[in-house]
Amino acid sequence: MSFAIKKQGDIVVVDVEGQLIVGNRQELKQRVLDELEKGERKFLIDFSQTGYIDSSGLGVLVSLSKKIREQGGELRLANLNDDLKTLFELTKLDTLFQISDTRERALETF
Amino acid sequence: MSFAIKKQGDIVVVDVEGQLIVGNRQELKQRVLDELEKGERKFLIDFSQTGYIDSSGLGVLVSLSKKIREQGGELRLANLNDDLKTLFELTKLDTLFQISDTRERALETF
Amino acid sequence: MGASNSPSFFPDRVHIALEIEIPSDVRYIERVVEIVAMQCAQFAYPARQRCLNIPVALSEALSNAILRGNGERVGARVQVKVDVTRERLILEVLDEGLGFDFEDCLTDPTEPGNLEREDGRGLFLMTQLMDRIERFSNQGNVVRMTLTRND
Amino acid sequence: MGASNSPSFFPDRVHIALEIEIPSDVRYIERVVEIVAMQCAQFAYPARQRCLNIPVALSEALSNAILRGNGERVGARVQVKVDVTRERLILEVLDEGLGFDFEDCLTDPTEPGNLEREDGRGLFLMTQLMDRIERFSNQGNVVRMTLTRND
Ligand SMILES: Nc1ncnc2c1ncn2[C@@H]1O[C@H](COP(=O)(O)OP(=O)(O)O)[C@@H](O)[C@H]1O
Ligand SMILES: Nc1ncnc2c1ncn2[C@@H]1O[C@H](COP(=O)(O)OP(=O)(O)O)[C@@H](O)[C@H]1O
Repeated sequence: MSFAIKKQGDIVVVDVEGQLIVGNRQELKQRVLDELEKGERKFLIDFSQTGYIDSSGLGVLVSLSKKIREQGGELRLANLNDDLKTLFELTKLDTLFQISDTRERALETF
Repeated sequence: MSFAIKKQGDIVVVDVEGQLIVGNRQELKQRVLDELEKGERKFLIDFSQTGYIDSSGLGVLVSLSKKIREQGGELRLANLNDDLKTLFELTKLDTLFQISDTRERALETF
Repeated sequence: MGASNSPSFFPDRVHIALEIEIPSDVRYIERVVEIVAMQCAQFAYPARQRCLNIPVALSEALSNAILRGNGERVGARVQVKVDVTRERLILEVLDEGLGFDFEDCLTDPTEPGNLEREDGRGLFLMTQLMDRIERFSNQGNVVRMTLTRND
Repeated sequence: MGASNSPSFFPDRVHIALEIEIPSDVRYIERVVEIVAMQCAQFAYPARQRCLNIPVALSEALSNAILRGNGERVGARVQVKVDVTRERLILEVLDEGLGFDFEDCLTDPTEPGNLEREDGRGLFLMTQLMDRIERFSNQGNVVRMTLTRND
């Protein structure tokens, strides 16, 4: 698993490649928090390259979303495949996050 | 597994794709014998696309070689990978067959 | 090995049993999941089960065994037993802990008060993604999950 | 699942046991070999063993079980038991026949008088390609072959 972070305008875009699970979630958390500390406020996590996500991966997303909101920022998610959509629906996290079908849509509507 | 048979000059070239084993060896035997009956005398079997060969596959090659020789013809083999070469060495069948490294070499030297 | 993919010659009965042992280190989880997913691929389990139900439920059971059961004590082992046929998958995850009461520990993360919690979704996901969960003790704490193939 | 390929997180102990049952029909051989080869690939057995020793020796044992042991009687079953670890592979092929005397049936196909025979290379190849061959009876005729990983 690896993360690719880049900026697109004033939006920080994170690609999660592979699994987002207990063994690597801290890495994602830290990198996003670093950006938040630097003053970034708009975050998009793109899951088009993601395999599966476990409960601690979901937990990190919840906690990042909260921290970003506390700073007046926003976290959006994009490109969940059908399996990941189901995971978010099962846990009702689809009601907590702004989820866009495509990266473009997510970037446009920030 | 499948066989591709084509003529190159007066040589019948057979490509064995996949395994040559007890379940399909009769098919190879029959098709080569059909060509022999039609009057063909020069045969080249190319193993570049072949997986493994079992003892009954080897048996068919031995028996075809004999039948072709009886009609004054010749059977050559080409493109054995290292594993297949070892198989022919273990059974000493490398002493019975004309084996060429490449198809071109085999075609030239007929 | 092209022609062999013809489903008509798939054996009548294939039964695969795996035993895997890992140290209490979460970095092993991904590889264990991969090994198990590969076995289910052999039987051509539906993509949904191979890519969602099995990996997520197994990851949860493994991380609970490593973090909760064995408290991440390096020397403590986690054993995984997998038993697969075309019809169903049984996963057993064994840790060296004292066990726990499944019903007591299971919470509903979809309740409004829990939705923004960071933890507490593991057992819930296991119950949602598997057809049956059992917990018992057998020289350690065992969580057994059964999934019936659904296509 | 890229990063997981890091060998450092391969479990300390993985033990795979398979049981496969097929009718007495040689067209099943290729698929059975494929399933077993896949298991050995999981442990990254050397290519030579995966592509030569295992497929050929197993094919021989299977065709003997189907053609000799069971005389191709459609109703008769062949069972294959596979037990793999990183260190060694054990293959057992069971048929419903009366068994045979391995030493008596084994001939040397490399002797000049045998070289042009069509048959009689099966048991010889099994002995050449496997480290150990045993034959015994256990509710049927069993041929057990052991191969030690060699890299
Ligand atoms: N293998 C285990 N050994 C001991 N306790 C466990 C085990 N698995 C789960 N538990 C208990 O169940 C609780 C709920 O687990 P879970 O739903 O996965 O959420 P989380 O692990 O995020 O707290 C854990 O906090 C722990 O107390
Ligand atoms: N499973 C078996 N049951 C009964 N007889 C067997 C079995 N396997 C091998 N044999 C005997 O051993 C002989 C030699 O086998 P093999 O070396 O494979 O050559 P082939 O099968 O070509 O004759 C067979 O002809 C058969 O008589």
